[in-house]
Amino acid sequence: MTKKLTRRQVAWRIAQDIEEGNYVNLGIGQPELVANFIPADREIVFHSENGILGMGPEPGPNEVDYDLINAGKKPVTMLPGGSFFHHADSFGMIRGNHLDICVLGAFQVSEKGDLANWSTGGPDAVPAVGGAMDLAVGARLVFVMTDHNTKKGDAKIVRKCTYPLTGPGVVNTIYSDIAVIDVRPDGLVVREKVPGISFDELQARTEAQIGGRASCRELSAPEIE
Amino acid sequence: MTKKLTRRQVAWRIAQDIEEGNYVNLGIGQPELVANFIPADREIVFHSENGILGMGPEPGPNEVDYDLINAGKKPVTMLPGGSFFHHADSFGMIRGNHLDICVLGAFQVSEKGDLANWSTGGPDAVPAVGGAMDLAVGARLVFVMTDHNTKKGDAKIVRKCTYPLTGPGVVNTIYSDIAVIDVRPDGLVVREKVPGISFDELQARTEAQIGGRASCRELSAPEIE
Amino acid sequence: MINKIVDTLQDAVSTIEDGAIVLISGFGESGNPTELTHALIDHGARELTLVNNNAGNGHVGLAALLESGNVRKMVCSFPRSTDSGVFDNLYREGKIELEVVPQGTLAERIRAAGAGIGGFYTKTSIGTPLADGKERRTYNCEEYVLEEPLHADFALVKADLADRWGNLTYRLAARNFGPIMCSAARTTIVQARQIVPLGDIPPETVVTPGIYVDYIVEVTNPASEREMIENGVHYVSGAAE
Amino acid sequence: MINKIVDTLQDAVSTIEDGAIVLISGFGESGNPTELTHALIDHGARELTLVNNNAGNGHVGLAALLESGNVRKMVCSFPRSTDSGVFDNLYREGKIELEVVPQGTLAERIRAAGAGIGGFYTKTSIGTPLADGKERRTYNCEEYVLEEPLHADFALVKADLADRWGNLTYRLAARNFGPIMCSAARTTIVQARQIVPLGDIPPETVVTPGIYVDYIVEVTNPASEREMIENGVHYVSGAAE
Repeated sequence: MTKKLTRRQVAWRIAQDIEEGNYVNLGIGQPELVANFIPADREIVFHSENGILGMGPEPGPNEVDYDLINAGKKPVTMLPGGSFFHHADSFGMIRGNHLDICVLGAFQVSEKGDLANWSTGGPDAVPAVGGAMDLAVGARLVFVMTDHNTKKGDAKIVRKCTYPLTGPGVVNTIYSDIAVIDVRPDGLVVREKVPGISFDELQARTEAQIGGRASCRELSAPEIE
Repeated sequence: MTKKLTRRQVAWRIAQDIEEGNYVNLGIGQPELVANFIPADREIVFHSENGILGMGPEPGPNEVDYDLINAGKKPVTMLPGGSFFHHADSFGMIRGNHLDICVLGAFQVSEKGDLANWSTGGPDAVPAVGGAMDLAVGARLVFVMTDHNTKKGDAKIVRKCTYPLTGPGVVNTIYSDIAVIDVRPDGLVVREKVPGISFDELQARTEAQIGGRASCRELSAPEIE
Repeated sequence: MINKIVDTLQDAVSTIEDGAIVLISGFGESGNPTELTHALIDHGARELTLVNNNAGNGHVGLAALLESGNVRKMVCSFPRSTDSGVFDNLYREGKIELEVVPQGTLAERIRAAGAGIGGFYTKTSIGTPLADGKERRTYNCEEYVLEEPLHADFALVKADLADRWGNLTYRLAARNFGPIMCSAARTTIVQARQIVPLGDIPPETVVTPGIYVDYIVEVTNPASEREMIENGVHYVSGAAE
Repeated sequence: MINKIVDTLQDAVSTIEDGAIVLISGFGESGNPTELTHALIDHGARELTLVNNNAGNGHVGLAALLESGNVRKMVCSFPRSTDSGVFDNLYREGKIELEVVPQGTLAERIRAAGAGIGGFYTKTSIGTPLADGKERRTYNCEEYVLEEPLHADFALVKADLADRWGNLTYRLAARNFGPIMCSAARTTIVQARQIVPLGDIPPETVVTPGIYVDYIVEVTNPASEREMIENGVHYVSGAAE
């Protein structure tokens, strides 16, 4: 039986690949979970697009201050050593390749690392892009956190994105609920997959061609409530 | 007899045209004298390229701090309300048309308001431009403070600059030791001239064509030691 | 004596004319000049173009200004939110024009306007529909798109401390768009939580130098848009109903 | 634990390699990282390209580095000064290459490198020989010239306070080129007057966020170049004679 990871387990898995001293931006929504699973011995500096370095955990109920929110507009706290700066400086930091890692959600990722995560192209949708395009081109490493398939079972890891792109060739690693897949110059390579799913089954759930059959390891995460 | 102004009197004359609340950059050298003659009832904010707004007078002997210098690298003081910023912000302020006035020296000014003040084009000279080109294009009004003629008697207010330009069409008003001349779309217009020099004599000392014969007023300044 | 302080919100916004391009500071609900925005609704200037990261929430502040019918065009990076119905409806009914700009490009275009830059190249949006029709340039083997400065007639900005010269500081992350918007507008109008004597803000900690500021009005206890929305406030010109 | 503090000036500059492009902060004698510059002379990296507003004074700091013979090219806005004989002689003898850049363009090119901008348009230098051969563009009926970012391998910067994350403040007008140079170099090396515990610098008053800084060394009583020059100091590798 396929033992797919919960979202919190995917967040845990991503957190293991964030190294001591990294400057990290966590996209709005699911990627924010990653902050909860950084190993205790690693000091990480979290960036938020609205002009913060050194964000700490969620505030307690009496500490909430709506002048101190993250890009997702949720209240946060500051660690000692944090700093504030204006929006042009914040995106200079992003575009100028100073962030080590950003973790983003995705509608689709292509075999070339193209990312589509801002628009499904619907004629009625109000277009909204935010900082995703800047993060996609700016961060040294772009990690994608996503379910492997849509609720309807469609592939999200595709040959070619059908949705409008956020950025071409920007993704480095895809962390799904069943696999960790690196985007390499010669294509997608499965680094890890969950037990109970064969490589062929994984390929069947992935529209893009995947490699790494021989070398891929087991993807596992601790039980997280 | 021509009663030409001393440099300090020219500085005084320029100071009279600086209005309450103006943001002003004084070029290195002679233009710095202008700060001494601002009427006492006017509050002016002085800018320095190296990242200062709100410079005050020269420090007393015990107040000198070489971390607080102006663009001419001379020690200055700060007025209450002053601020520091970095070089990119300082020149953004200049280029972005936020300064009301800058006062610059000149080798030559043309009848179109072209300014040449950074290089005499000599083959042996070490080229050096500093912030002059930014100030010339950035300040809303560019005042030139200059002797009317060179020591050899050559015209400095010319038909066409022969020295390399600092900026084309940038000068608004020329304050010389014998006249105040505005650069207008239709040419140079003498606003004031010192007593004892006829308009024809002034024209003879000015290579460029000058107008304003009928309307020009007397240029005078108080005695200044 | 330089004195940029004005007594009332009404005085502060009184020169905003029909057709103006107006920058409005804030991100989420930090740094929003809600009181100035409401004063602009009362003032009644029409056919405005607004620039903000978002497009308002509930029926207060920016959303109320949209709802007033006085806005022709919205320039922003992310108009959608959980409570952006006012904008959504105007947009779907074709009653407002929308220019979506990536957030960093929006910030840099505003900064460029303030800093006298006549355009800049960014990698952001290359390969996406938002780069369509724009000039490109290859630098260092990578493709960049040309973006133009975003000049404005007015900026409405919320600050923390201010002095009579217009020097400003900001609280925490409420700084966001304030400093660059102050620099990019022909006329900058600021609501500050507290006006302090000249010299009280140390020169090393001034965030916005006064040169960028034209009018300051003190709003000691600025409203929380969140609380107003939770209380069902609909701001309508002249009266909160 | 993040700790960017190193014990010695020698450690701080030890990775600077031959051929490196090195930004050096300072204007006049405010903000010069004199001790780091002397350490670079001792370190002995050759064929350097240096970027500073000026080209050194006397025979100390930047001038001493030029005099060491290890500099291939100088990028600056104003190489001349009353005491810039070292550079003047090298230049007249054809022993050093010079790129003169208007001061604001120099600052903006450094800022662009740090901020991921692939070029920008400025009016500065239009109509002058310094715009010769450069791409142009008309924006809003005015002509602009294209300038490219100025990326560097290293920055040597003098700060006032620093913490172990690399957050920095600067004294008075010594801020000048520091913040933008920190952002534009692959590796940024800072000498700070005082290293303080993390959290001692309030987050609103940090001028350079630590993300831009790699190494910090404490130099409690930095030398005054002026005093050294007045005392006739010639800095030579390994010994001040």
